[in-house]
Amino acid sequence: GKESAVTKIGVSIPSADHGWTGGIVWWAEKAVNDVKAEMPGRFEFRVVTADNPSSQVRNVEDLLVWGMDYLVILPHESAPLTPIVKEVHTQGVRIIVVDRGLTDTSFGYVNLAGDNTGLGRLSGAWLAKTMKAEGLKNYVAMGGLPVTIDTERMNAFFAEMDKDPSLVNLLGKDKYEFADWSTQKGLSLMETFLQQYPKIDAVFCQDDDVLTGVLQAIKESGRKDIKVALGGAGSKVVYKMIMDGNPLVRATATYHPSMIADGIHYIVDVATGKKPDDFHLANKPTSMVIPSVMVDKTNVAQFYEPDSIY
Amino acid sequence: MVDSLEKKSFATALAGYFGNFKLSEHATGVGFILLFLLATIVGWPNFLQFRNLTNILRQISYTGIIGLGMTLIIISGGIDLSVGSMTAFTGGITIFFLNLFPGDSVLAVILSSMFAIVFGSICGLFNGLLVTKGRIAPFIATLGTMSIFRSLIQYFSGAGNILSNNNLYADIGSGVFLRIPVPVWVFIAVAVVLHIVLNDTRFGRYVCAVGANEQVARYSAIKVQTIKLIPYVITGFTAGLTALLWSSRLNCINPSDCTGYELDAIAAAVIGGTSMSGGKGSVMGTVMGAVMLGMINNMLVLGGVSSYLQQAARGLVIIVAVLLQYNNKN
Amino acid sequence: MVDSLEKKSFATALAGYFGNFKLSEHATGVGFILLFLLATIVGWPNFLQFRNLTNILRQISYTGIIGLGMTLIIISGGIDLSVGSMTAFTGGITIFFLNLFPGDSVLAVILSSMFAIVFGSICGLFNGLLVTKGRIAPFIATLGTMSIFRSLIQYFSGAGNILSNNNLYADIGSGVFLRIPVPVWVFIAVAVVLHIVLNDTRFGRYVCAVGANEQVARYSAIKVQTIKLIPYVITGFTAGLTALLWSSRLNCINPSDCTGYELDAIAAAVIGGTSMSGGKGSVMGTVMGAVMLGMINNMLVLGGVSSYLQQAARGLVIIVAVLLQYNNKN
Amino acid sequence: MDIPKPPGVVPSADIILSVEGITKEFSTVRVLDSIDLAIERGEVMGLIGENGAGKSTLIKIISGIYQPTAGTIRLNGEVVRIGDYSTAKNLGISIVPQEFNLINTLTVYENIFLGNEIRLKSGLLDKGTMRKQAAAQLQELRMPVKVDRLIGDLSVAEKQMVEISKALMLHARILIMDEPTTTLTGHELETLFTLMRQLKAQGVTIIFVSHKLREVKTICDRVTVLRDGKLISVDTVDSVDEKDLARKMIGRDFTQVFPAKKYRDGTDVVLQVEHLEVRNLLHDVSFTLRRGEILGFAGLVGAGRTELFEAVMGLRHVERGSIAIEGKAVRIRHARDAVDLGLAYISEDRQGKGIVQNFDIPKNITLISLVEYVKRHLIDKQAEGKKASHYVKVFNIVAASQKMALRYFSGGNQQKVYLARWVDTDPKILVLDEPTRGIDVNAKREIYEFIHMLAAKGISCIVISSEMEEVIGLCSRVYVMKEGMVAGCLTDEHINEEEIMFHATGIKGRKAYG
Ligand SMILES: Nc1ncnc2c1ncn2[C@@H]1O[C@H](COP(=O)(O)OP(=O)(O)OP(=O)(O)O)[C@@H](O)[C@H]1O
Ligand SMILES: Nc1ncnc2c1ncn2[C@@H]1O[C@H](COP(=O)(O)OP(=O)(O)OP(=O)(O)O)[C@@H](O)[C@H]1O
Ligand SMILES: [Mg+2]
Ligand SMILES: [Mg+2]
Repeated sequence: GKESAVTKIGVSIPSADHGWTGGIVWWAEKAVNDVKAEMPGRFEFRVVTADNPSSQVRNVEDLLVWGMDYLVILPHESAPLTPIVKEVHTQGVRIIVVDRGLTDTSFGYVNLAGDNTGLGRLSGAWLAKTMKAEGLKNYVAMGGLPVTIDTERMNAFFAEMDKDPSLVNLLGKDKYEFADWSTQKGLSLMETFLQQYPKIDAVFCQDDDVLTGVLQAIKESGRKDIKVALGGAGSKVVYKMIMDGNPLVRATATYHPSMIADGIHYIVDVATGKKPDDFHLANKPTSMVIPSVMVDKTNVAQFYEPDSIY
Repeated sequence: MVDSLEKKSFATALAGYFGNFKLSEHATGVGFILLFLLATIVGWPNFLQFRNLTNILRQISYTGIIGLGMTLIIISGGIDLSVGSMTAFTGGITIFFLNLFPGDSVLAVILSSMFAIVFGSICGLFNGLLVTKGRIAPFIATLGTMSIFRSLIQYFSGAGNILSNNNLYADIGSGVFLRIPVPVWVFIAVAVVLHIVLNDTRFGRYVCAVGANEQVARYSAIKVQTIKLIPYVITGFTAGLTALLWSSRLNCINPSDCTGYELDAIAAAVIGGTSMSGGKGSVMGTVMGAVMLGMINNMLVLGGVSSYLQQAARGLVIIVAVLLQYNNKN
Repeated sequence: MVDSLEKKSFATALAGYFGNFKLSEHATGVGFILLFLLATIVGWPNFLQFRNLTNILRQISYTGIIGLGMTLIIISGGIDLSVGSMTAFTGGITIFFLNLFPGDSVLAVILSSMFAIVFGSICGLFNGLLVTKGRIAPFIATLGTMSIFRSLIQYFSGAGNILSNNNLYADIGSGVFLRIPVPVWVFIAVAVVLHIVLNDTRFGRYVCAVGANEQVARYSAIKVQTIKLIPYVITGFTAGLTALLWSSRLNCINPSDCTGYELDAIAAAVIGGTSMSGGKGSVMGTVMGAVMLGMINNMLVLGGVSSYLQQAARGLVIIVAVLLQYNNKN
Repeated sequence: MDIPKPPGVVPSADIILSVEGITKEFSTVRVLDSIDLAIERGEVMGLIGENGAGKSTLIKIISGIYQPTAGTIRLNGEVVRIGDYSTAKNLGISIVPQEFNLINTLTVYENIFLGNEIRLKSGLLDKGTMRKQAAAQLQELRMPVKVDRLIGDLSVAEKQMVEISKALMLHARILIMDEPTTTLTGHELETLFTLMRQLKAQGVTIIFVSHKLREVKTICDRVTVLRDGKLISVDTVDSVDEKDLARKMIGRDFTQVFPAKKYRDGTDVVLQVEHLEVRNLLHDVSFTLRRGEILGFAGLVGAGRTELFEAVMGLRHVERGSIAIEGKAVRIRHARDAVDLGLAYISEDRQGKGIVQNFDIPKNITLISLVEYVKRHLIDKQAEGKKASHYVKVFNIVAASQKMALRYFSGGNQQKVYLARWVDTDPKILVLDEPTRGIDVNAKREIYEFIHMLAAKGISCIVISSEMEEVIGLCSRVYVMKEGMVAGCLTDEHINEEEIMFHATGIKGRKAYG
């Protein structure tokens, strides 16, 4: 890296447009504050948020001008950010890419990947098993927004569900509605589903924020036929429900926003020499997957953190 | 030839029944009825269920209430892009306020309800002052406050959920009265009040005059700036109401809630016949516009339209609905 | 007293230099200079680097180019909310088209570039026809097509990235000529052309006339519908250009790209002094408006504003910039 | 070509334009009833009739703005279909419309050439040539307006001249002028007439609409009278006098326009304005108004009379000066304050500052006095409607329905509605700025009588008028303004054209500020 008294670390993340990205912002700020408190004056940080891929490209360019030595980035989308990250790499900046990988894998960076397929697979496997065990048959599914990671999750989910032909997706094979990762959309979709289908046994809505809306719709309808509601990502609220033995909410597959903090701590370790920085010179990324974990009553205590905002 | 004559006499006969009924003056109503029929067919048999209809009404009541205020702003010649952020902001701050009181206090719920409305109105006032005193184009002023409100509530909440500690609060938003959800009652009440305000009060008349021709209004001794200011306050008031209804329904607010409300609110008004260039519009039209938007969404899900194409279908139906309206007018 | 007199005479002297220079007519310029100074201070020393300045220019060129077309639409009394979706749609379809050709063919790149522009123009034409032939309020028509374009490209791509197989294509968008990135050159070229179109052609004159008063324009034998149509086509053209520049820069398109472009494009125009009620505006103002938006963003990153409050700061700076402008006007 | 002979027309004449059986209905209301009219090449044809008689409608049909319900138009003997204004333009017809058709955000020369731009070989606009030609045209009309000024900043008279220049720029064969002279006086009128004569000499045919019968007598060759949408007569001007024309217009005998002056020598001052200053527009203006008096304000176009009363009404920023009403000093910061003090000001700019185009009659009339119609916070629409009917009767407002938006009303009827709005505020002091603009002779007399009636009730009226005879015939005292100052105050026998002109042009009276 460049020789300077303070090390400059740029953090580029999406802005808080739903609960999970809100968590990303919170964990990024938290990690930055922790590091600052631990090693005052050693690092200078810039945490910048972007509400779409193009403005994130902008932000990375600006960070480069600012003179960052390290970049931690959680890309909005992989492809649009790849060229600029590659350019940053040629300028000698060490890079950690969190969550989504890049489309170009011919240069050296650390990829701390979230496990989208894992989330879908674990959710599907758990739901299929649970439904079978309880003799349940009909389910409905919701996705997030039509973007790549959502498609990965849903495909993996249906791959598991389709293994058992006795389970019926009420919307039709592999079909789902987009809930936009928004509570309100989840609520109104669930209201419509409840209207449309007189008997629903289970709901998969892929996200714990959406789950809040789904549960509200079920509660207000007074219907008792729904036995399982499965979200995803692992929000504090849902952990609490699992701990408290909510009959509907019994599990969630993690995809936790704290991964951005992991990324920041990783780069700090690299900067302080605790971890090697030779990944930079490699001609392919060093990949580390943060595996998705199925959290249920048995292990929820390990994951629940009351101070977290997500 | 004969055909058209017959049609005419039939129309005349109908017109006789309805007194001075003119199709052209009820274009929105005609669009509404056609859409209702379409939704009934596409969503058969679920669409017509009482529960489904009240669901739709509740779903649209949040943006609908705001749309009512927005109608006044648009008639006065302005626009407010900040309503979504303002609602989330107000809702969040209201829950903070609510949580200042310990336990499940009724007083706290009452005070917080009032707080939400007042706080929303103040946000609206802020927009209004930027537009009137600051003389900033409404589009830009409220584009700015849209970012500001959103950003502030994210800052205060640390971008996380803001949970209420008061379980009674939830009774407001999820309440049902005479089988109709509370938000729907509020929507109806606000619509009736604002309909009267627009059509039967001095203020309403002045809003139309200012929107139609500011100069004429000024020369007619109307306090133009005040008249332009108040619709923003009213819209803030409606945003406060929505914030109250929405935050209390889930008993929490996420700072990213209510994004895109502005587009739905404006769309409802414009579909309902309010002209974007100001000077004319109707509150009841906005009610119909909002319900039409709700029906479209409901119909697409019930009809099982591919989820990728739902947006496209939605856009198409909006365009066709408005197209039908216009062609009725001519 | 003496002070103000001295100031006055200095101002007069300056005015002498600049001929008929009137501060009030250069409000946008003044806002621009103030913002530039602020950015220089906040972003010291990085802001003034050549690389940073060209970065800003490249960053804003995408929405800036569209903003230039949007300026014409707004002057003509319309609005186009669909430009972001249209850009993503055009970009995606262009890459599909590009991939029809095997290998790294130059011909393919040339044909695809033309395709992008033509395709964008056709999308714009579609909007224009809805507004002129369909007589749908521009806000609603383009709100509809916003959904439609976005939905279609999501459908065609299955919500995944659309990657180009042609490596030469990337040379367009990431190219640099005389140390200035290609998109910036395009931005400048389009700005100059549209500036001339607006100020020195009959069409430009008519656009202003139609936007100011449609009726008068009609009584002056102006083909109002045609004049209202063409700005949409031009904006489609600019969206096609941006689609070309953006998709070729990354050599791929994601169907969720370019969201929110409409707000940036409109904001650039309005900050640059174009009136939302139509009839007046300037292309060069939009250029300044776009650069101002870029500077604000850049300044916030370089200045290290809290990530929660960046949006608020952005909103605030926009408001203050416009406020300054207005107060200069009076 | 075999030209069927329109009734009442000399067949031998060289007919350039003829309309046959033109009928126009709006929804079910018949506005024009089979009009047959033939116009000769190179003549000036006057077109007169009461407000709402259908003059503008006929003209709009000829220039393609409206389509007739029935009937045909022949140009040089051939049937033409004039689908829109650009067709009319291509056929060599141009129009000076009754309501201004100018773009406020464009400059004078841009408006003059709107739709008719001159271009360079490159296709770009030739601004230099257009500026030059526009300036020349305005020069010919003796109107010293800079071609780069924005239309929005011009006074109505200046706008009128721009409007005329715009029509002249088309070098049309048929020039239609719908009440072009309502805002013009004295020498402007003279230059316009000179110009019209020149055009006529060049073979241009002119249709001229006016309510000023003397003008019609002066400039026209023949005159057509419309009443209630029907063609009443076509005469050569020599064969009729003003009285005949008035009788034909209103369908009964018509004697005298001005009611007898009733002088009052009340000393009771209701309004006193002293040393009023408005930047760049008014300098040290002082005047007094007595109870029940009809006070005139005369002056040339641009003398600042409009600005003076806009300032008094709180519509302009006053830098210095004092206003006292009934002896009490008052501060008027907003038009509302003025209204509350019993002031009323009827603007000369009906379109821009007067009526709300998409409001109906009741809404327009009660716009200022609305508070009177509020019962328990709600508007009593019945009372509104009743009051509107009252004014429709008093001012004889011609309209198919009270519920029709004002944009569909004839110009004169719009003016009457506007007048009614201010009368309804029950003012103590009524300022009328060009009150009879576009009003027919009969209605004019009614308005004058109305003003007298108000004065008799003790209401003080101020009449600003560019029509010399109006000021002379109506007022007991007349202030003459010149370049933002009061040049003098005339009383009794001094109120005559000569004295007014002397003061207005600076031959007599106070000349410069200082
Ligand atoms: N578009 C319209 N819709 C309905 N009625 C109309 C329309 N245009 C004109 N009228 C009616 O036609 C009648 C004739 O109007 P017109 O403007 O031709 O009168 P005019 O003779 O020019 O009167 P003035 O001297 O007041 O200008 C009026 O009663 C008017 O209300
Ligand atoms: N907003 C403005 N900016 C610049 N000049 C103006 C503005 N308004 C009016 N003027 C000018 O002020 C002068 C006075 O105009 P005004 O209309 O008051 O005169 P007037 O005595 O009422 O004449 P008339 O009514 O006969 O036209 C005119 O030259 C006019 O162009
Ligand atoms: Mg007329
Ligand atoms: Mg005047």
